[in-house]
Amino acid sequence: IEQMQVRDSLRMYNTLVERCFKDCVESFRRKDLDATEEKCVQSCCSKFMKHSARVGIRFGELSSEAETQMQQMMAGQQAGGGK
Amino acid sequence: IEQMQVRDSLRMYNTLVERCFKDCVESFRRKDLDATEEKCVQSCCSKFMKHSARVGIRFGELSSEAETQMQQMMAGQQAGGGK
Amino acid sequence: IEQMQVRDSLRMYNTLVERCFKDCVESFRRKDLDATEEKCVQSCCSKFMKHSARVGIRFGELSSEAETQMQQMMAGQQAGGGK
Amino acid sequence: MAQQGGQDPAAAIEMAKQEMDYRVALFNAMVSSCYEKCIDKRYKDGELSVGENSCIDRCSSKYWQVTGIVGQMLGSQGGMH
Amino acid sequence: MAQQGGQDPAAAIEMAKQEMDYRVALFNAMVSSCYEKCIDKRYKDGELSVGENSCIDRCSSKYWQVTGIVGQMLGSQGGMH
Amino acid sequence: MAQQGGQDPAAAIEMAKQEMDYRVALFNAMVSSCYEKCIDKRYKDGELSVGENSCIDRCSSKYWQVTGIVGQMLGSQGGMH
Repeated sequence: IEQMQVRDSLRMYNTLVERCFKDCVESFRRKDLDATEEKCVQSCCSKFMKHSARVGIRFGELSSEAETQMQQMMAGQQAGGGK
Repeated sequence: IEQMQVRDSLRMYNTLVERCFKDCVESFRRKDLDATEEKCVQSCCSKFMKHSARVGIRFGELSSEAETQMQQMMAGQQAGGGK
Repeated sequence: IEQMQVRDSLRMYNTLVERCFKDCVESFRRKDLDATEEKCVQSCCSKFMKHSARVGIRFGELSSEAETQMQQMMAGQQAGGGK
Repeated sequence: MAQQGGQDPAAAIEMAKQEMDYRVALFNAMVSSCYEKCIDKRYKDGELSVGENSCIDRCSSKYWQVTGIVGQMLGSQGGMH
Repeated sequence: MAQQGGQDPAAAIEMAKQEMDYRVALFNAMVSSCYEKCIDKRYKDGELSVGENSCIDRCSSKYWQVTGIVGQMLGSQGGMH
Repeated sequence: MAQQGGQDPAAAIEMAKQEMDYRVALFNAMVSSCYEKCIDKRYKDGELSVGENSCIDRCSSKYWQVTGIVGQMLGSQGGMH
């Protein structure tokens, strides 16, 4: 489990780097990021993390709704099966 | 092997969901899919599965052709090597 | 380690095939590659391998720079911690 | 009982691991799909706008519904069990 | 004989597993690449048209040929063995 | 000392393996990101032009800097350790 968390945070890290680099860095006239690019990468990171957290909350809600429905359905089937 | 099949069918499931969501769902004014979106997802799934099956057949043919060629080549090399 | 190298060269192989197919093959009127497509795939492969090698060199340089900096920082912290 | 209630504990652990992997993959796909659909890529600041937030909620809900439809379609073809 | 006919059965199994993984990855890449190239994304219905079907056949064939060229290119550089 | 200097050798090997995997993933992502940004896809020949070569160098450097910024951002949120 711990290892999965490490793996997932590394995965998120890589995803963030790829995405924010792609969206923020367009010019290759210099070898260092300029202030605008740096700021963009920070905003991109921040937005992605907030986005990911919000999807996480919704995902949790949807999962537990689905589980409840599943249990009701199975209970219904068992009752039906006993007829 | 059984586990690989489970893994692959889960992989296909995820691929299908991602692709059909991307191609079919454009509007986020409501929280439920409308009839057009639902129909689109169904057609998308159906097309993807048929596509995947057809590629599978071709892949099998090409693989066995290649294997035959390989065997002929190796047989040829061995004969050549014995000269 | 050896297995990782095999895995990585297979990964690179797949990446190359996907990319060069995508960039070079546009027409499906025939079932065989024409001379232009074949030439394009070869150039694409060659460019990708050279690109990948160059990024590899830079990656090595950047990694060892970072390691040196890290060691200096840790040495600095230890000295600071001993105050 | 047959396949599901298998007696082999190693297989059960493997099953649970795959279930977990699948949920992680589903979540990650939902994150990137909804990011593509909802987020303004100009990155003026690091906050989500009101519009982005409500788009994320609806997108998550619709994405989930798509998993349901796809599951049914695959199930009806014997692709899943 | 050296590397190929190795005596270690675990290594042989691992080798076979990688060969299998590679074929699965190749097939999956072929599926998505040809989907991109051949399929009309308007999804009016769930059937493949005649044009799509013949495109799939040619695409599969061309994709396979590309694997051959790439294999030769990598092989000539000592990248593969 | 706690977590980092763990006594369990299996965990240490696993840690090293993950570190390695991470570096490989980082390198692969850098290769494709810079390929997208720098390489002319018309493939007139198999050589990299002067412009492409210098773009690759700058791109690698900027990509590396982005990993630094992202690392800091994740670290400050307790997302990494």
